Amino acid sequence: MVTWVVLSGKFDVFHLTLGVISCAIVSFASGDMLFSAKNVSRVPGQWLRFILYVPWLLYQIFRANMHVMRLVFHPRMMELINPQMVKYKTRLDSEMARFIYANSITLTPGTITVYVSLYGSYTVHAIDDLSAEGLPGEMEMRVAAIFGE
Amino acid sequence: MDTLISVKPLIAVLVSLLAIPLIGFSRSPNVREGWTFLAAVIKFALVASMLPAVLHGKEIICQVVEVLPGLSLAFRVDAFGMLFALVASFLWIITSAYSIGYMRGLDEHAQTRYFCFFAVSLSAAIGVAFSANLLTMYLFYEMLSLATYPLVTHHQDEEARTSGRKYLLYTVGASIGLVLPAMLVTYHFTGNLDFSPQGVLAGTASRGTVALLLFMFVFGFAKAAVMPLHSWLPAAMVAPTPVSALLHAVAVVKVGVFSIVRVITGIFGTDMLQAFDLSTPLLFVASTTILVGSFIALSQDNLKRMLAFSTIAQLSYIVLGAAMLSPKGVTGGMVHIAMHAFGKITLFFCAGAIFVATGKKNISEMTGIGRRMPVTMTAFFIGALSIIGMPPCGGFLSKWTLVLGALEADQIAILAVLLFSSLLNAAYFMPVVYRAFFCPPEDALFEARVQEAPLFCVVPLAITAVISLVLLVYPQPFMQLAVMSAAKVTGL
Amino acid sequence: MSAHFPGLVIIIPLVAAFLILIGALLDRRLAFPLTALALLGSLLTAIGLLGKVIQTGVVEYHLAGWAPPVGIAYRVDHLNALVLVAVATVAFVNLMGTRELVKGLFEDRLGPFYTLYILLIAGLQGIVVTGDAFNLYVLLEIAALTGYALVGMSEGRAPLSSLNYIFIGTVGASLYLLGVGYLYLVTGTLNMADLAVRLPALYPSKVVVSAFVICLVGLCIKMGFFPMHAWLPNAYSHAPDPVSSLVAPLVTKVMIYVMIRMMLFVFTPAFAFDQMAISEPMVWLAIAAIVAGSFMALSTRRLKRMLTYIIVAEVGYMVGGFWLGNRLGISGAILHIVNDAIMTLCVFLSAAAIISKVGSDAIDDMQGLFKKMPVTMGVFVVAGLSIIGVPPTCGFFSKWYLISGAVAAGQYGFMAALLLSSLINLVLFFRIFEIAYFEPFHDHHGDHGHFVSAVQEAPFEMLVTLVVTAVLLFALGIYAGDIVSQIIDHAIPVGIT
Amino acid sequence: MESLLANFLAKYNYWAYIGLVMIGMYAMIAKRNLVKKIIGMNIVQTAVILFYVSIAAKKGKTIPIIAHGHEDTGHHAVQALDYISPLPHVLMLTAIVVSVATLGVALALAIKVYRQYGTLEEDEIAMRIEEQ
Amino acid sequence: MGFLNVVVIFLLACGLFFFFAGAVGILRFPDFYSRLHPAGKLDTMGLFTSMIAMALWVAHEWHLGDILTALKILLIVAFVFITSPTATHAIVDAGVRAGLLPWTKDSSEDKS
Amino acid sequence: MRFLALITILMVGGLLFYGTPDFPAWGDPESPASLHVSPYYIEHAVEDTAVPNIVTAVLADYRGYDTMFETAVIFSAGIACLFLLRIYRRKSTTTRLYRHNLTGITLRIAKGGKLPEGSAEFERIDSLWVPYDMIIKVTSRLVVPFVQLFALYVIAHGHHSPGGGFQGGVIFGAAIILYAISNDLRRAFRRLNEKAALLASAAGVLLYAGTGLMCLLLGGNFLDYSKLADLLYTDAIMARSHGILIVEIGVGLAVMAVMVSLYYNLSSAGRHDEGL
Amino acid sequence: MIWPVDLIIMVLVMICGIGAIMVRDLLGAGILFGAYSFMMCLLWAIMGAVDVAFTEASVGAGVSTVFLVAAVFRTSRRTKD
Amino acid sequence: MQDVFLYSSIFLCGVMVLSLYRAVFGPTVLDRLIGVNAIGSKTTVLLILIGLIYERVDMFVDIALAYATLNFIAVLAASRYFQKKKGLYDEMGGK
Repeated sequence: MVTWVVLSGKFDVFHLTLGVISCAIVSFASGDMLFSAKNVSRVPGQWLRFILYVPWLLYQIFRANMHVMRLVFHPRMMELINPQMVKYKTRLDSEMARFIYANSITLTPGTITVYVSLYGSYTVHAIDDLSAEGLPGEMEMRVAAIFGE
Repeated sequence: MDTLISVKPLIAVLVSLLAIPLIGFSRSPNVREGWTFLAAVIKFALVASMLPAVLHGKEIICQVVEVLPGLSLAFRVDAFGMLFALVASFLWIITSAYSIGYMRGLDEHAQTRYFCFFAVSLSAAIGVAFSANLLTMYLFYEMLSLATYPLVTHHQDEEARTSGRKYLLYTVGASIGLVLPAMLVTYHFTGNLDFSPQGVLAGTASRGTVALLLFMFVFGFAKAAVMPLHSWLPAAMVAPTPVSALLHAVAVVKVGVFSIVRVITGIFGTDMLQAFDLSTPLLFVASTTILVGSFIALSQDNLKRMLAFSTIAQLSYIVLGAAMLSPKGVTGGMVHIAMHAFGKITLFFCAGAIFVATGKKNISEMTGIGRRMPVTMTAFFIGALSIIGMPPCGGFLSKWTLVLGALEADQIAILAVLLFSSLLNAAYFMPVVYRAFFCPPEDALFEARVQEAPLFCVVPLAITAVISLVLLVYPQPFMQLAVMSAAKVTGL
Repeated sequence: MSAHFPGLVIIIPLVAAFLILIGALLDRRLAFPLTALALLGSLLTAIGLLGKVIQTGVVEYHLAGWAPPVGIAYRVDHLNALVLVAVATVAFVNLMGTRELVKGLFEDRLGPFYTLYILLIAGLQGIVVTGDAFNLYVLLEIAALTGYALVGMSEGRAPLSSLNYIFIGTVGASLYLLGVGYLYLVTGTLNMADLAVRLPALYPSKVVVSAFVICLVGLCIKMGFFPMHAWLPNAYSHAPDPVSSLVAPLVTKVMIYVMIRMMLFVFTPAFAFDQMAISEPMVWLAIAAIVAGSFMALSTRRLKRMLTYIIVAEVGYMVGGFWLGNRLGISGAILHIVNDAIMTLCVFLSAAAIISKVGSDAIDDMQGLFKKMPVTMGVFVVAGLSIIGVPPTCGFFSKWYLISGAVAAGQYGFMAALLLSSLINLVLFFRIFEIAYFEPFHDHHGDHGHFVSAVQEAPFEMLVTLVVTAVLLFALGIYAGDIVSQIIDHAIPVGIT
Repeated sequence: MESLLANFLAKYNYWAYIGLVMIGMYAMIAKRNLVKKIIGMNIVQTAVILFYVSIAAKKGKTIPIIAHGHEDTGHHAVQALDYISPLPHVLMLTAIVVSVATLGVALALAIKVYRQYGTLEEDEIAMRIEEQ
Repeated sequence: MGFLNVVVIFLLACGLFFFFAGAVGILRFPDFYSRLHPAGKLDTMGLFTSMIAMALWVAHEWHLGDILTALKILLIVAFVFITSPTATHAIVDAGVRAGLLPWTKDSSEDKS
Repeated sequence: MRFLALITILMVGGLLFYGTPDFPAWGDPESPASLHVSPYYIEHAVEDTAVPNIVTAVLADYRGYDTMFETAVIFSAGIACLFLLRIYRRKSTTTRLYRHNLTGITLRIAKGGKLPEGSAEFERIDSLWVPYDMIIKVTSRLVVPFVQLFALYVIAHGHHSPGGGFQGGVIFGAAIILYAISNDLRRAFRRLNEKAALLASAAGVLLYAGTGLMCLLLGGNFLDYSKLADLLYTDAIMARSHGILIVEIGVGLAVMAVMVSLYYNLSSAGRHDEGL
Repeated sequence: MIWPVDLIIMVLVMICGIGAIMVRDLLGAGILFGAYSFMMCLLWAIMGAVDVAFTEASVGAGVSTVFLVAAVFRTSRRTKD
Repeated sequence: MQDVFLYSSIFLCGVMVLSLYRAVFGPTVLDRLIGVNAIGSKTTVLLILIGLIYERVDMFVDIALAYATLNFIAVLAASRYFQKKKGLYDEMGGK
């Protein structure tokens, strides 16, 4: 609903009614996707913690970008980089947590999640040694913290 | 000139068409042939019922529907058309009878189809006879071509196929390729296509155009078998004999020449042709056809082929007559339609009767046949005399008129052609008669049982032969009609 | 209600299309009656419209209530009322005739089939009535799309030909759209009547000239005119039979109608005939089309393929007749649109009947058919005669006008081409008749190994429709004079002599 | 020369669309792969759309949605010259829809062809047809 | 508003620079996997910064409508933050499935 | 072939080139195209229909008839695709593949066979092997509802901002396609099966045409929405505006359904079992 | 009406178009065609045709690319030219 | 400020050219995919920039959002291809 208002930018009755109807349609059609029934109760807390996580993530992303940018403009780039695949296991459990973690990895320094197996083993492609070393790292903890795991 | 408005011509045309479903759905052959007869008789009666009016100089008009601006599907019965219709419808009766004998005698297949298309052809022939304008005539002309196709190819074998092909290609091809454009050009010049006694084209086109048109019309009506376009006719002799008889002695070829004469008189007008001096080439073509056709006939062994070439030659007499542009000539040509029809149909009937009785087709195999089939061969003799133009028969009359016409038109060459061709006619007919009657039969040629053909075959040919004879002394309706129309078209 | 006829004639089939789909989802058997009902309604409306036009002249209909240059308007005059009736008739007759065939071919997809069928008709009828150049494009596309789908729905080479049809058809439509765009660029309007008013001032402009050429080329591609005809034989001959008997009579004819409409009522005759001076080359192209179509038809031994080549030639007739630029020629072209639609319908329907029974469309496989299917073959003969142009049938009369037009315009080449093609048609059809007539019937058909001893007459309803079309051929022929004087004469602008 | 250049610059949109039409047509004629042809077809269609949109364009004018933003003080008279002409846009919406519809049908047919012949190359299909 | 202008321009420039770097990276990196790094990260970042800049610019007058527009821009950013890594992941996963070998120093030395 | 192509395109290019010099300069506000009809639209759209987005107003009202056929075009494309490709035969594969989500073991089960115990942890997969990709699935779970909402917004706000039924419908359809891509076709069928899609597409266009018919029944011309005023309890102008909205909804519904149906058919080549 | 951008995008469009028909791989062609549509969308946005741009963004860039990929998936990627 | 946006967009276009190089000449299909994806994200920004230039951003935001969505879907579909059909070169005879 909030999203609707943001999108619409109109506050007369007519459009709000339309908005309500639309939201009803969407939640009827695909509400089950957004909220899996299991853990509705814990959602608000998670959201809060997630918002706190975001600035840190942004910082990480910024660092990552600086890092990659250095590589990009480095005249002897070929010597610096050393692409490799790293595999390791996480202890994250829920799908959402794994998802956020995976995406965060992709966004952060020199690493891309290649594959997340069924039982939480991550395959990550790292651009150079530095990125590869720092992998399981701090991020996992923080993501775990969000979901209270 | 009085005109009468009546639907009789239309009915006369349609009656045989209407009979088709009856014929087609008849269960037993007898019923079928009964319908055929009935239709034929009604048709003849209708045609004949219009005769008195026509003889009184009236015209009967029936306009059906206007299909193009200034052009309608219309019928008009005048003397010339009457003449032709009379011949055709009368002969249909006789031929029907003959067909029954012939077809049953040979146990032909698909007789229902045969009778159906026969009826259609007759409708078309009468339609041509009564048509009031070129368009209507063209319509029925095409209809006739197509309706006779199944008749020509009745045997459905390879030979029939090739000759059917040839037949269609010549007749329809020429009519589409030559008549249609000629008709259109005429229409373009005149704005209508009605036949009128003095022609409609006069004063609208230049000499070259007229010559071209004339050429297109004369050759376009390929049914008339004018020389370069004649070869379909012998080929079409593969048809059953009644077909050859009626259609190739009467309906089809006569429709061709009828159309030519109609066009020459009704569209071009004799005056104009005279003025442009276009009759000479026409005469030349016709004479050539006569002579060449006769010469070829001389060399034929197959009886029907010989008759076919004879027909080619004889048809050109009619064209010749019309092309002389003199009253007598035209009259002679017109009368020749009737005379030749009776004569030639007799000959064809005889050929068919011989075939039914003996299975022979070639002249060389007919030695002594006259003794076995006296009636048939006597009729053949009469028919031959008529064609040659010997006195006791009607043919003499028409040929005589033609000769008079030639004299009238000061065409000595034509006279020579006429006489010479008569000689040729005699030269190819007489041996047949001679061989039939005077040569002793070779036993090997015939089985002992050979007798006259079935009654249904013999009676018609006897009738026609008798009529051929009678026509000399009493040529009345035909002669009078011909004279009337000739007078009208030549303006004398 | 009659005020809404121009709208209804399209809306009935259109709405019915969706109802048919829904109905077919419920019960497959509903599809056919619904379609028949809708097409019947459309046909009646079309006839009513024609009557109205004859009585009162041009009928205008403003969709959404906006007057023409702003909104879209339908403008029904004599020309399109006539073509409309022809389209509706063909559609309805074909629908009735092919029920069994369709059932056999598309048993599991009757709903979609009839939906597409009726959408195609709606599109074509829309093309005919619309008075808006762009609306025409949309309708063109709807007709084309459904046509592609219907044509492609068959095994064998059909999908490939249909794909080629899509390519070429799309190029044609795009070119047409471009032409309209050019016109819009210089006039600012899309309404045909408005365009006709605003264009004359702009005739010297090169834009108009190129718009003219582009439109013409696009339409020529769509109608399968001679150098651009390559798609047509493939698409039509490989299409399923009930479809080719629908598409072949209608699509090219409607395109020719569009050409006539564009040339006469958007670019006025003064521009099209006088200023552009392309009459001569167009007529020569038409001659080439006629000759080429006829000879290609001679060279094939397959029935449907032969018929499609004949269509190529017939397109040449109509285009050539139109570009003769005189009254007779144009009347002939318009008359031939109607006649050829019925003729082609008749001939394709009987071909469909034959093929469905014989199981092959090779001409050589048609031995003995006169015996086995007398009625069908009879109708086929009538249709053939009409195509050849034998008098009482309608084909003769349009040919008559065309040739008269050619004579009047002094285009003797065109006349010769017409006659030549008539002769070739004669040969073509009699070749078939000969085989069907002379050769004895075989139980086995050549190498197909298809056991067809059960060859017999087509289903009853098909026979009825066949006979009806055959009768129509005669009726059209006999009333050709009336049609011309009552309708076509009013359809042609007065300026043309 | 000068004017030619000026002319060129004033109408480069039109040149571009001509170029695209040519590219698309080339693909449709010269390429033997069916999907390539389909792409070429779509390029032609987009080129036409480009042409129409170019017609509508007006230099320095705003988009055809009437501004009723925050600072509006009631309805002020709408000046036609201030807005880009909307009509071609409407037409082109339709044209885009048509092109996607055509694309869908064409692809469906291509799949059908592939199902039949196992290839999308025209010459290979021709070979398959020959073989049959 | 001079200050805001400067901030916006600065952010925009940063964003553009990120984009530029991303593009160069895509061009320069030796293999598919390493190319994904700049593509996935630098583009996202560039988008982020420039969007922020534009959102700021749009919202500088504090009208409700403008703020909503700015929020919408941020919504795009959020959306991209969800989808971009996913897209990157999808591509890289596709690469692995397709059997594309990652470039390593060793392999390049072998070749050269 | 190539040579021919070159010649053809040169001819076409030359043809197009020929007219171009007489074009008004690009972007010229004074070009005739901008002076005749379109000013009317610009100046009267708001007063006539109360729709500020002129394009929408023209699209759905002034030239609403075009749009109806545009919808019909897309509808017929959907039907055409279905008609061409759909294979109604039962699938011939006798085995089904299942994957155990925890171990990644793939089971092949013959037709009629049963799953082992604890089948909740098994997931049916396509015969072409698909990796287990949690990331994409989660993303789609997050994104799909959002996109759908966005699509509805686009439809509803076609009056004020760019967009409208068509775009919204496509986006909605794209959302479902996204779902189908990230999961598999069977799951998408559970959301929107084939028949429902067909029904929706027909219903959508019918909504459009039905609105037009309603206007006709109420005494106006076809599609003349102002006649709906009584039905909607508004004046004629707002009735036009609302009429446009109704129509847009119809378009959106139809387009959505058709897009989805097209995707189903194309990606599974008509078999409707396994997709992309 | 930003003509320099317009010009550049126009060039890009051309490149994309040529690329899409030149690539010897149908999937690549499909992807490039998607890029082509992106560019087109941009072009129209530049010319002020927002609705058209919107439609093209949703149809050309999104759905038709998906369709192309789906079709290529169901057929073959191979192409000789 | 308009100028700034204008030059930014020109610059962005320039950057797109670079990405396009990868898209057109990328050795493998996936490289093209990367290129196109990169172009997509730049285009999103560019759309909003255009909106700023027109001073009608609110109109362009929707487009940008739709654009981002559909770009994502397209990329996903294309990469899905590889997940289903293993092997990059399996059908590309010779290469």
